[in-house]
Amino acid sequence: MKFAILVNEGPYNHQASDSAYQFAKAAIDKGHRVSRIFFYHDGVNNATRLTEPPQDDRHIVNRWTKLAEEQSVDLVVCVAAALRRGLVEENLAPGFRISGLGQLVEAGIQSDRLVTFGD
Amino acid sequence: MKFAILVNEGPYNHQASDSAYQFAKAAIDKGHRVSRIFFYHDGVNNATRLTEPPQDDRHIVNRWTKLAEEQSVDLVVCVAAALRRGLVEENLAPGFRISGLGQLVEAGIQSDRLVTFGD
Amino acid sequence: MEEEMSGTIKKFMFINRKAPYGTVYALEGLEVVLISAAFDQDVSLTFADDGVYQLRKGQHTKGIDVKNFSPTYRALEGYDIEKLYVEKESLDARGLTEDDLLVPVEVLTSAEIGALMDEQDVVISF
Amino acid sequence: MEEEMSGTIKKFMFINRKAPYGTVYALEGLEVVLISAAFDQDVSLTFADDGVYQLRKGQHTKGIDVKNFSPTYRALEGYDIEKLYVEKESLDARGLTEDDLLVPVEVLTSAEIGALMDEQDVVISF
Amino acid sequence: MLHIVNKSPYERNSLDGCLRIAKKGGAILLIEDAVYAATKGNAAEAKLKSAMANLPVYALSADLEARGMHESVIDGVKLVDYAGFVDLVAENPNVQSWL
Amino acid sequence: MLHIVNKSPYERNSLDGCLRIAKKGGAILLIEDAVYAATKGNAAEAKLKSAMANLPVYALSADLEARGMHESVIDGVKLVDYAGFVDLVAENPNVQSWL
Repeated sequence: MKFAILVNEGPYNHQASDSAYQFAKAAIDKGHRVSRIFFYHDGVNNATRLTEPPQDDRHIVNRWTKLAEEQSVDLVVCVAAALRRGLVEENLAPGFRISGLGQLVEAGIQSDRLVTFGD
Repeated sequence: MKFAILVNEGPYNHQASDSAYQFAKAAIDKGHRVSRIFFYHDGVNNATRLTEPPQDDRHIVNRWTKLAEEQSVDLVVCVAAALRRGLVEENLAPGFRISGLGQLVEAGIQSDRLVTFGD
Repeated sequence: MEEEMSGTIKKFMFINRKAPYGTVYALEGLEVVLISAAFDQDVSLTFADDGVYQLRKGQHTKGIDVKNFSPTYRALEGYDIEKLYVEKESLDARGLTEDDLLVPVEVLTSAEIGALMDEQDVVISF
Repeated sequence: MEEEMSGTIKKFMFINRKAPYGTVYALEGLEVVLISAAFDQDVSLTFADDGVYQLRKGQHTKGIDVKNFSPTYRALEGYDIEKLYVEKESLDARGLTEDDLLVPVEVLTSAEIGALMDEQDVVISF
Repeated sequence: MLHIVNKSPYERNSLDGCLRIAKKGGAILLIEDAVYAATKGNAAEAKLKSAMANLPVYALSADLEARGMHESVIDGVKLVDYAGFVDLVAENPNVQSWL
Repeated sequence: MLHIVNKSPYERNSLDGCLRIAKKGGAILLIEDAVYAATKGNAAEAKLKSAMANLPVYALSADLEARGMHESVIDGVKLVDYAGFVDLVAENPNVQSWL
């Protein structure tokens, strides 16, 4: 089955991005395809390359980058939400791309299920 | 009277930083002193110089910078919270400084009132 | 739009459960709704819980220095987005009636909204 | 610490009203509490509403891949932070008792907590 | 003590926590989405009115206006602007935000 | 339809909204802080039990364990891991997250 995921909150502050990652990983492990993960609202903050969490904590941003590289998941950051919050090409982590909201609607059309994680 | 303010949420996503700004401005207009504004949790995202809100919207980050410059308000971003969220010297807006959590406790000790704005 | 999408019409429901201004979800949710109009899908909007406050007449945001986006709900018709549902139970609990709202809506019971929700292909909640 | 601060002892109360893990407030709130210990102030912690869940015994976070910070509450005593208050009404509503908590606390009624809160110089809520 | 509440009484339990714990002699200020609690016909109206017997309740007028609720305010709730908010903080010996 | 709830039944009204609107034939999955609703003696227990007559209720075990609540689960609530979460999404024709 083809899944798309919507992540509405930033890393660390809310569990949303953790839950979304665990869900994506489990879906892939079960043989499903995660075609796109769309980051909206504060969710755009998942895409900054500048985070430096404590050594003994998970690195949420790097985890997404790795997922994109190893599983060809399309990580899309909403441009309008990103501009409001200071997420631009300059601080964008590898594996993410910035694009329009149409990519979210398209994901809804093209995938079998769209699952939202937020606050 | 000497006020300190704690801002716990990022710009645009929650009204907290708007309310904190309006409160600070009103306090100064009434002749009080706002000695320090401390940014914690997602509040650290108020300090990024990379936001580009729509033209017809308020520019929350620039508003803080102007307040710091015109009223000598000490804008302090918590270093631990900032590292988790990708806020570092590289993307820090003018008027803000990154420092430790002790600055929050110190603000509580040295000010007459500490007012918190959050989610 | 890609080739594989041509002809696909899905039922999209956007559920609004948050009050305006206190958080950005109402505003950014509306931005998604507007974009969805370009995709020729079967789009509906549901307002429940504090989401019904989004449609309150007479919003004046000058005092909080935040943009008043409530006129945009009136523009939805121009985008051919005409299915606006409001949950009766949520209106009642807030002392509001249809007359308090700034656009014409269809007031439905919780059960009716539940039934409509069940029929959707994609449900996005803000 | 600056000269003007020497000798100043204020009553600081940290109020914890959020469950752990779903949001970061509990963890980052605890970080403030630990720092406050270095300032020789009169510090107390209150747990009310979902904040009482922070003290639940038996937290195992491996499955969600998030750091288990609950052992830190046991370390508070070593920082001379010994005033931990838990609201009885919040425990009761959640089916919890003192035995379910991982540190010794003083269980107080809402009214008693309200009275203590009134006496504080600085109240910070997470 | 000034108790500040900023969340809708429907969405969150912060007003409930405040009303349970706040002591007589203090004051309550409703800002942001919490101003809905100060409007007529809302489900929290009875709770708020009963609290008003012990504590004065204020609401921030700019937040009521933004939400189109400024003409629906419950009798007895006092409206303040941001300057009035500052005064409340200054007049009360301490302050708690019910986040 | 799968209804996902992620907030504590005390802090937010999202479980209430879900229980009011969710139709028979669907299923409810409690994740993150919403797993507290699946634990014995909590104030939402009666509501949840009554809902279980019409809809199966699932709870994410990793979230229960993180919160130390895995031994307090209400009888009849089914535990799932992340793989079971994926199965629930796949088995139900559509999904709504009650944010």
